Amino acid sequence: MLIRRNPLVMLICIELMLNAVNLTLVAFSRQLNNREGQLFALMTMTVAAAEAVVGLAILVDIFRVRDLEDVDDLSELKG
Amino acid sequence: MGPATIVFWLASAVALAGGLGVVLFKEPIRNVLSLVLVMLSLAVLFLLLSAQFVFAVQVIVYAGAVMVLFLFVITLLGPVREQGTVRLPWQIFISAVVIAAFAGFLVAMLRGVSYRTPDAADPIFGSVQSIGVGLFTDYLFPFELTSILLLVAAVGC
Amino acid sequence: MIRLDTPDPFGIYSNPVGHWFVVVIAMLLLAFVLITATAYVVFFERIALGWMQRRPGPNRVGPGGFLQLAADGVKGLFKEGFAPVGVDRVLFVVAPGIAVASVLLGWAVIPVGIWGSITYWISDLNIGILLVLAVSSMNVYAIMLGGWASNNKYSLLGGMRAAAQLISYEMAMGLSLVPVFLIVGSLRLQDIVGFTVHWGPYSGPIPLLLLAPVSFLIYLVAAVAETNRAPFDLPEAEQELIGGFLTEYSGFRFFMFYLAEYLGVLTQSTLIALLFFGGWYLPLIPGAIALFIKVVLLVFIFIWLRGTLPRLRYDMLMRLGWKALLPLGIANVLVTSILVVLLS
Amino acid sequence: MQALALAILLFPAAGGIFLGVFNWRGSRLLTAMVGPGVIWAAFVCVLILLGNNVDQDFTYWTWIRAGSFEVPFDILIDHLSLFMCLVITGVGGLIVTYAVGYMEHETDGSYARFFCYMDVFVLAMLILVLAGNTVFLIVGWAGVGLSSYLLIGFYYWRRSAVIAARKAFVMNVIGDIGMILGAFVLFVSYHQVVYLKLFPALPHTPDATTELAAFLLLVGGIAKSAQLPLHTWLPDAMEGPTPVSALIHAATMVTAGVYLVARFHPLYDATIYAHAAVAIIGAVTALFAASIALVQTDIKRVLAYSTMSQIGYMFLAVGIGAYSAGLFHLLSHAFFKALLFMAAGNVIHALHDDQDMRHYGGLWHDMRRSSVTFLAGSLSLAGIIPFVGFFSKENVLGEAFSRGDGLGYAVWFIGFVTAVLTGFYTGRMWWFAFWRPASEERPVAGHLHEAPLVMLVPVAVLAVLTTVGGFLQIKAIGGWALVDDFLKPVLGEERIRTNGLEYLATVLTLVLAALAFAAAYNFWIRGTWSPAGWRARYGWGARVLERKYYFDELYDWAFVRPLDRLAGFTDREDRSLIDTGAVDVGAYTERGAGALSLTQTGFLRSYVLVFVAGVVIAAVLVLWRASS
Repeated sequence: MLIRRNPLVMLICIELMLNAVNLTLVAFSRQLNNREGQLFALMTMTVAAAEAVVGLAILVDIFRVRDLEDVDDLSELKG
Repeated sequence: MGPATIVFWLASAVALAGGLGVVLFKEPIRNVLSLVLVMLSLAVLFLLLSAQFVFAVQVIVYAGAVMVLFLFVITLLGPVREQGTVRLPWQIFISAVVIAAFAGFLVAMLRGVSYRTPDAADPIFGSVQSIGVGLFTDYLFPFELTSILLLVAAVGC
Repeated sequence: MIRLDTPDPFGIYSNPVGHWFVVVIAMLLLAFVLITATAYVVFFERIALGWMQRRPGPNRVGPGGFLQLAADGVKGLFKEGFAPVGVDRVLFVVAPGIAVASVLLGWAVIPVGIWGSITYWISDLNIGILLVLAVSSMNVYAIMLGGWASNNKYSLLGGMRAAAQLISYEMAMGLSLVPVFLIVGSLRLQDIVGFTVHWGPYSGPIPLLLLAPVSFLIYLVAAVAETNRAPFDLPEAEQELIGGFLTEYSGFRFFMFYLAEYLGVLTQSTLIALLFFGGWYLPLIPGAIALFIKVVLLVFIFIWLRGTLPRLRYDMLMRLGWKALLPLGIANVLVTSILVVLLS
Repeated sequence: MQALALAILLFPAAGGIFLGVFNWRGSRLLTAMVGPGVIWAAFVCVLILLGNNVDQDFTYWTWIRAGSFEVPFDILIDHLSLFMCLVITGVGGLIVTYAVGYMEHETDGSYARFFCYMDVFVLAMLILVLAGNTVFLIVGWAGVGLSSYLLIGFYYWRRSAVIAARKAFVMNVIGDIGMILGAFVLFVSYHQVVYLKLFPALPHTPDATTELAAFLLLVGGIAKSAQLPLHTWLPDAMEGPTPVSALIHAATMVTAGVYLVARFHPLYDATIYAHAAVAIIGAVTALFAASIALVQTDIKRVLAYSTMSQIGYMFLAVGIGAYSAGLFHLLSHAFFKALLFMAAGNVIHALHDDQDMRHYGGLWHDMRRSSVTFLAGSLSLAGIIPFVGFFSKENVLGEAFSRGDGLGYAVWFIGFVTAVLTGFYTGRMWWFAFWRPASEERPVAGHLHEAPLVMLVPVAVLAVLTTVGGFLQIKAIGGWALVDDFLKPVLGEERIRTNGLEYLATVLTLVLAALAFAAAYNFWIRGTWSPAGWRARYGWGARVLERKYYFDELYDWAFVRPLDRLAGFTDREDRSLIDTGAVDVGAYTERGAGALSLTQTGFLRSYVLVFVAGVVIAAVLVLWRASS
């Protein structure tokens, strides 16, 4: 995410990170033998799904409005 | 080395390879497919961790729905290659330093950790019943919050 | 796992190597049976469509055209695997493989039944049905990647249609099964098949169709949409998209897609038979034959639909999924849960 | 029976929902059927319950549960609540039926809205009286306040109506707060909200807690019943349509305070000061309101002040422990005051909404039927035998007199003076508005149209009840006492008359009231005495009365002005002190932001980098702290 400039790929990277978190959550839940880890993994998935949907919707809208080459083009909001 | 161990090493290897693919491929569609690979191998790992329900949800929600959405958007938008001027020349170097620091931190943290084999899971562990009871009793409030979040996402788009 | 309830005479089963040997043999056997059966689903369809449309159907190769499928298979295998210019080679080749694999994987948890003393299934997960749903939803990757990799506008459109269609119907499909889970109280397919009631003098298994008729209807529609069959065959849509994602495929790869589609029909028929028709229970008839009869009848329903209904327009398809089936499914879940709570 | 008890509430609720939600633009006929119909249906339910002699606390389900605080949804059916339900649904039904004719000039939407509000009002009132616990009582109490607000402000395009509605609401909310605090005190002290469990838990000797609870509940009661000093909303509430005035003033809302004291009689019996306060407030209000009524010229305002005065009698009665006498007066007042309002409504309707008595006159000739019924109501209000008002008022005063202590004689004397004043202002209203020759200022020239049948029949029914209703309880002439007997299971035995002095007092009251009624004739018809002359001689008195003892001005001076000044002061200080500070803060922030904005490159990736670097630093710090 630090070096990729395609906004779509950045979203994908976020999903990857969330997955990594899920893996640790489930692994610790097994290690400690309690179910909370799995429950929170499920919640993470829910949040990730919502985040992906919203992010993609925003992305599609941006692409509709303008021809975007990379995420650095989106810097109008700078101070 | 039992079959479970073989499966574990295989799935971990595939997951790592997929992760690298996500970061390194240049075409977005390859990134997405690598991520699907990661997710599926993670699902296998979940199964090994006797988290059966999480496994099913991982496959259905992530691999089945979210990633299809990504694929859909990619096909909708067409190939977007990274090109154009580089505006942050120092970004890569600084990133490398930060990542190295983080990796060092991880190594430092994990050095002293001792591992143990977890207790045998009871048959109910990770099943739909156990998850359901947890969600609807102790964690009802976060559950409702996430459902509201989903509703907002569904209505807002 | 395969479980043999009879004693283990040669000690094969208790030996780890022998155990795996048996498992592999059984898996291969299952794959062989499935692929052969699929071939005869295709044959059955051609015959049935022939009857419905007042034409002979296959009748040249073999007695009554019985070997037509073998001939087709041989022909497909030996044709040149042609790929157009500019395709993404890797994805183009991988896509048909995903199609077949996604359908075959589902059989890991489908219990085919209790035949005499042998209880046969591969894996006895307590989330059984969810696995089938999960794996069969992988099918969309095959279609989307096939459409994307073909470097053809029609194929791409077909792939995108498939994605949208899948997401629309996946929801209704999952929701339609929730009442079944509520009634049975388990997600294991074995428990669902073996669900018994005690109504007055009657005590025994009951087809869940009687308890959850709305679920059955929704599931049937969603299953047809999930297998991309008429009237929901928009990803292919020969008349508008000249074959959709299949346009550029030929030879063995086309054959794989073809196999996947009919294997999907077989899978869904078996699932419906297990979920809603009591699986291998039928009075007076041995389990295997009972299941066989039910599956054949359900396969016939699939064929019948194809022979009868015209293809839906795309917006109608979407409206049906989101505005009819989904609310109906939610209402069904609500009503059923209220009834389950009230009657228990 | 359990379902039937609930049906009393469900009928008006269903009617309100139907009219409010579905029949908003629907058929006018349906509105006219449903609006009164549901109230009559509730009336029938009450009658059936009465016929089966039900006396039970029906608990339906647990409504609220929080720790030891548990509120059931229960309906208490006993003779007191049935009595109140009879009044509410019976008289209320007549009034709503009358409104079918009175509101005929409204547009369809307003028509349905009106009946929707009316049904909701009756529903809230029924909840109030049927409630089996204090929490549920508060629900009904607040519901009555809300629906009266809606009804007073029914003509929401009239500024004065909106102001009056707001005033009523604010006054009622003051009462509600007292009421809620009272319920809190009771719960905190006795850990009960259900009446039937609460009352046995109360102590029999007075203590500070019960006094406090009783006083707080009384605050609610006087606000709702328009007693001193929270009375100012009632005359203004005349801005609502006349059936609303009839409903609020006669049958229901204002009697809630009386019901409250009667319902909580075990509490009041256990107190000394709070109980006496009830009687004193009632007596003083009675005199106070009657004196203001002497000079009012708006017919509905005269009736409004007379209502306050009569409610004062009821408070007087329950304050001295004569609960069933108070409730009998409540019943009687429901009859004759609803009658007066509706007969007056006929007149107002015929005169195109003119309410000024100075523009009336000649009604005896033009509207004979309405006039006859109004006369019955007036005589009853003045306390002339044999109308119901005589028996009930005599009952109250008799109980006060026979109490035989200082408080009893004091309130009796005030009540006696009030009775004479009542006779006079009633006579003034009657002679001046109805008997006198037609005024030149009458807004409708020529012959007046008598009201339609749907308005006359309820009036006639009430006129009959007013005439013969007194025979329910003829203690004044030594006869039976049906109301006392009926309410005995709840309220206990009433005192028996002991000496002949009481009968003498009764006769004195009757004679003087009748003379006062007749004296009014001399003022306004024969002109033996001239009102103008008296006004010239006692101008200051008339002014005080016309300004209603300057209560509105007092409140204005005591509460509104200081608050206004405080608001003006804070406004000025806000501008000079805080605004300047805010502007300065803003300026500094702007400058600082200008400097900081250099870090806002707009590049998402650099933000991510900073974020990740921060995480790494934080993690390293945590690890370092943990290891050292």
